[in-house]
Amino acid sequence: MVQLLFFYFALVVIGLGLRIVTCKNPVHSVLLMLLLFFHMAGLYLLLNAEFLAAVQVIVYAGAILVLYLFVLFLVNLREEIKMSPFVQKGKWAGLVAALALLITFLRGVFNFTLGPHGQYTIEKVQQITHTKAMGEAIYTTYILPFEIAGLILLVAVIGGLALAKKEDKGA
Amino acid sequence: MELLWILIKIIIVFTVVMIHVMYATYFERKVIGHMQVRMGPMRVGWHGVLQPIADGIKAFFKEDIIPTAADKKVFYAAPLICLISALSAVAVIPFFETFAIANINIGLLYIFAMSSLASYGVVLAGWSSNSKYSFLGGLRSSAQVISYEIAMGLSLVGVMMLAGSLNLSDIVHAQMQSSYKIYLIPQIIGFFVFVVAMFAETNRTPFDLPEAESELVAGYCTEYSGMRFALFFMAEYIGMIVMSCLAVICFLGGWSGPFEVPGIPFFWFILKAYFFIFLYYWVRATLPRYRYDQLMALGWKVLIPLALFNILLTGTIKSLIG
Amino acid sequence: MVHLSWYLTVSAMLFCIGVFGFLTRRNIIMMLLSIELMLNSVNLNLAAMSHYMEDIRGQVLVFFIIAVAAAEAAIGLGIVVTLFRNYRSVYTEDITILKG
Amino acid sequence: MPENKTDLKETTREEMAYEPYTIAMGPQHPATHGVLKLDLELDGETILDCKPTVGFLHRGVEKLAENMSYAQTLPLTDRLDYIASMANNVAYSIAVEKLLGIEVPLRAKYIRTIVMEMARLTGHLLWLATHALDIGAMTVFLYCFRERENLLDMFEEICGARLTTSYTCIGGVRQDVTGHFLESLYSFTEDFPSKIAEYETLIDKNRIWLKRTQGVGVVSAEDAVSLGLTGPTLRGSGVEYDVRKHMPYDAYPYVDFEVPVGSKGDVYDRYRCRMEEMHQSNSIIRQCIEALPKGPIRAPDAPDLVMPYARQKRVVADATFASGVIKLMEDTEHFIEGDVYVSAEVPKGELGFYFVSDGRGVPYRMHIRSPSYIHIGALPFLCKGQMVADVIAIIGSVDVVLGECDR
Amino acid sequence: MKIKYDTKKRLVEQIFLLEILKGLKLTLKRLFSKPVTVQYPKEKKPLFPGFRGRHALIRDPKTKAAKCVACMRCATVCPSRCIRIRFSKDDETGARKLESYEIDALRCIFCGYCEEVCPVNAVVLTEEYEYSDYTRDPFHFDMERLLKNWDDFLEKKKMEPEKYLNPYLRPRGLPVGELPVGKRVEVPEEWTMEGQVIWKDGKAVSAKEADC
Amino acid sequence: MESLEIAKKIQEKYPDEVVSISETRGQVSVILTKDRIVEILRWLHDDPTFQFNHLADLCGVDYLGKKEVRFEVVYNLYSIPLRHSIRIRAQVPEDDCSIESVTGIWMGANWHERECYDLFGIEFMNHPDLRRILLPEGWEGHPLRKDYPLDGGGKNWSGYDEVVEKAKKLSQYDFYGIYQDPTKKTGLEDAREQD
Repeated sequence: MVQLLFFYFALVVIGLGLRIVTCKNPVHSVLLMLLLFFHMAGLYLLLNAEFLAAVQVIVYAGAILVLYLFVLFLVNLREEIKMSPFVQKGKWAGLVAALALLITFLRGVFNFTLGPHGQYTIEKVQQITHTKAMGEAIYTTYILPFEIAGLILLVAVIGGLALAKKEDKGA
Repeated sequence: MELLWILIKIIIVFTVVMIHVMYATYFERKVIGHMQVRMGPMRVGWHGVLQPIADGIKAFFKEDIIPTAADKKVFYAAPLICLISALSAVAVIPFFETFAIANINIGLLYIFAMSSLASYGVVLAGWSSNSKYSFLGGLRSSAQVISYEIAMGLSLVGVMMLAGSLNLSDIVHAQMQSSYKIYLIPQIIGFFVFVVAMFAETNRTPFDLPEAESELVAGYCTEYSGMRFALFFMAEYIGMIVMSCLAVICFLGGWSGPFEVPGIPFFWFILKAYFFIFLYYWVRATLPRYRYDQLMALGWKVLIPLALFNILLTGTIKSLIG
Repeated sequence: MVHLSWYLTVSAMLFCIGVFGFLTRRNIIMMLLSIELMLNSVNLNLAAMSHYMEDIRGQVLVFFIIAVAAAEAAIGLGIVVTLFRNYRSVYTEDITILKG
Repeated sequence: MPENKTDLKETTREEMAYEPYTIAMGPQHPATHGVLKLDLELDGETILDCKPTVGFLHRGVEKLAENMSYAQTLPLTDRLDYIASMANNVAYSIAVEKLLGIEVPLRAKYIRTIVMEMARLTGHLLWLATHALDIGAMTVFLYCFRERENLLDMFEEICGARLTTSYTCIGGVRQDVTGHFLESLYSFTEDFPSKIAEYETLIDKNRIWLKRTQGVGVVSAEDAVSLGLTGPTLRGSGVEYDVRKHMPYDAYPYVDFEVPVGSKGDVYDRYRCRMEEMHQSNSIIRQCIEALPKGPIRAPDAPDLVMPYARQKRVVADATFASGVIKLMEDTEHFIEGDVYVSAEVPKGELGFYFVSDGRGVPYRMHIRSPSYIHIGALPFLCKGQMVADVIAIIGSVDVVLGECDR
Repeated sequence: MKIKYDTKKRLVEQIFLLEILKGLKLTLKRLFSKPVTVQYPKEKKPLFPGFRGRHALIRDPKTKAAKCVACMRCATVCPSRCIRIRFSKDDETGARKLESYEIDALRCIFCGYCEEVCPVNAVVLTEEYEYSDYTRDPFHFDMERLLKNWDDFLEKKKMEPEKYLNPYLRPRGLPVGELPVGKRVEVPEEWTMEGQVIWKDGKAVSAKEADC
Repeated sequence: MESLEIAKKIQEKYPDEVVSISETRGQVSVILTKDRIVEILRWLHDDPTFQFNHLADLCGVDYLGKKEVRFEVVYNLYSIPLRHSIRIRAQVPEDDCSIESVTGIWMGANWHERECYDLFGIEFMNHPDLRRILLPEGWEGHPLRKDYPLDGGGKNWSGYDEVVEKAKKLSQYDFYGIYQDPTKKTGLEDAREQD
């Protein structure tokens, strides 16, 4: 059952990924991306990471992707559909590079050995709920990275504002 | 066996929700009608009680017009996204003690996730219709939903802090054990922010800018007709019901009440939810509509600071008392 | 039982798809979207590892990556909007200001 | 979607040139109050430019009038501002009376003032209704219609039609008022201030209403006069110009009323002006009813309805069917050569009629100075720099009727 | 008169949304008040006499034919030129005989001039307003149709033709002497110039009563 | 100030421009030649003794066969602060059918002049946007001229013909599939093919 689900999610994720990068219409790409994020969330659920699944949907699907849609609507899109979506020369080179990278990765994957086990066993996570487990880790061990992440977000907000702000005519 | 039970629950909830959606439209027209010293629907059946059925049949058999310049795939998908995301949020709502389709640990987050998805349907509907009015409506809606989602999420953080859980049933239980029995009293600021954000999330008056009929004709659903339009309509009403239920669960103590009503465990829940749905109609009959920039200003400059203040207050009090 | 390497394979393939997209698409927005794809594959990788190692650290990292991805999207798209405002284009071949 | 081959061709950069986002608001749009078309040029939601297009309802009333007798044109004035047709009737009649030099009996003057103010109430009620609906306050719409219906019923009682009244005639009114009419109107005026209070409860101090109206569509007093704005739209900017006070006609010299003026000239001021005007109209109606004198309702020298087209002998009593009194006379005192411009204060503003007569019973040229036409012409000035939602509020606040605009 | 208004809110009003609550109170109150609307096809508002509706030619009770004498005044005065009359002339007496009388109701603007100028009360606008149809033909009223309209109207009103007084057949408030003979029908006193109403002590009374 | 007094003053200052002064029922018109019309009107607008700040009305009149100069443009002026009025009538001959625009003095003259141009064909020079306004673009003739045929000259407006043509074309399609004629295409299919 779990295997079946995994294969379903995995295949759909790969298929959607391929379709996203080859899709002509960026809006369709974004839509497929949305679907992909759902399947990613499904994979997270298989990994017992329900909090991550929820965050994936809320943050990625609910916020980041909408931002993409927004920007896509801002730029002139109807014309884009009529053109080739790829750069004129580098299409095949890109494919070769990606394939080479894939082969390297796969070699690594099959030679991979797992490190020492930690303290959060599946039973424990299920018992205290994943949210709580994450929370405990974030707010104790990883409090500094958490603060830094917050700072990065703040910087991003300010930076985004500064970038997108229109110049005043007077200034 | 368990799967079968879940299936039965799904069917029951789906039917009940759909009937509620049908009659929510009817009661909206009746309530607003009487508030405006008129009668509302009167023709089909006694005082128009069969009106929703007639409307449904009409919408079903109406010609489905698709603009030639529309992006057809997206045009088809948009109302479905709206409806499905709204419907799936119903799944985690505990209507009474032991009854929820899925009693999951991250119920609250799940509802947020689903309600944030609804904006996709609206944005894509606006874009794919290839109509300028639809497009503006779609853009407005997405900006609005995203902004108010933050306010709504923050307003519920206080509840999460008090209850210590994201599970909706647990939140109700925690409320029953708290000193005031409901979180309305300790979380009055949060409740206020939540109610305002609730109106904005469901695109209802005074925040109905995406479909502001006097400005954008019908906003994102200008080009939709027949069944597809009805799907948007249904999604909107399901969204209203879900938000009302969420308000009941998080602030008004869910299914608990001053006394037990034997045989009807969901009596109090339904009663409180109906109050919120009535509030939707009541406000619609009373208030004018905000302007787009004012709406955003309200969300970012008033509601979010208020919600943050609420979190601070709750945290302080909680750490002081216990 | 789902083996760890299956997750890793999926993640690797997704990453390579992202690389391919990043290298070949003309549209800067699509390039950014490819980066999101790559980040997602990394997330999957981390979450899977963390799960199989019975540790929570990887998933905490995923959480941070999502936060950073949000920041990246905000900044990246802000740059795209500014570019579009100045050049009326979002295509890599049009934006050659560094080439002179 | 099958993709067409021709679509695949490479598009050059030039073809993708930037064009501003334009929206055609109208001619079929819920908030343009008729067949007005506004081409809006947008930057986001901010209006860069606004180009009104009118003429969809052009019926050539001016040309028609050149080929009809003065009396025959009167029903056409119903169709100008069809929301307050009584006011148009009165305005047309006083203009023709000025041209023909006819003095109207006092009772007719009072009756005309009553119906004119009733028309102002119907006009302002409909304006408030639609203005509030545009801004989203749906309930005010129906409350306003509740009162407007009462007024229309009274119109029906005195002239047999609710909208296309044609009540006045040249030299007076077509028939007398009844006691029932006076009583129902008087009791209406007693209730009406409480009804206004009811509308104000819903919107007047409402924060959303204030946000939507204050500081929106501001026009300074100088600009407003230069733009030719009249009526409450002008008075909202603080210019005290009211034809009823400046060039009094009918019974307005005999009644006591005030002209409310605003100060800032924004949508809210115009709204307040009209609300105050409703109170004033209400009081004028009461004064007129109380002071209604007895007497004839038509001037004795008023021209017959079947008026000759050329300067001819005027027939006072029909030669064939009257009791034998036959009065024929050469009509030179009425039909003179010359031109007059007479205006009246209708709900929308100053409705003027310019007549050129060549001495026949038919106007040589009639020009209608319709307030809505000028107000729509001022829309680009008002809308620039505002937002899409404000355009709706501004159109509502200048109060236009396209039947009057296009004539 | 400068309008004075105060839209600044005190802090209490600002926080507790007092003005919004007042509005909500009003709508809630209206929820329980009686609707003012009329359920149209089921109930109908009574019309005031003199409503300008469907056209009719009055059938003379004696001759059973139209009263029209073909004087052409209505056709002359009609602003939309929707009346067409044809008549023949008796060579000996010079009397006109009506051949046909047609009204194009789709052109008509219902100003009521025709009935006002008619010297013999022949043409009238009745209080009938529900006569819509799917085609144009039924709106081209010929003489038979117009006479039938009158019969229908009488049947609906259940009234003797003599008793029915359309105010436009005899405009209120005009001196009898100025009217043609055919219009000098008997009317309630309030409708005559002598009995015209004025306002006195909060009531509409006839001028005659007010004098004494 | 009395209208007649104002007219006299205009005549004093511009004796060559004033053709005549006429009075009807107490309303005074000053008939001018068109050459210095903007100058005179600006003087009337700006001068503190006149202050004609309200352009009540602007329209054209066609005196075909009645007067020597065929057209007149009529300005009805009113002073809101001083409460007096005057009517200025500028003569526009047929062979030189143009006059200076007054939009620089009163912004509201814009649409008045467009209407006058539309219905009389009088050109207003220096007008910011002189287009037809009440009639559609491409209308032939100027309807308020006295020589404009009342029946339209037996010719339809080209836009009307277009609409009729389109309706005829659409009527050959079987939109709703009610005729069940397999040889007939539906309008939608045809439209798609054309795209």
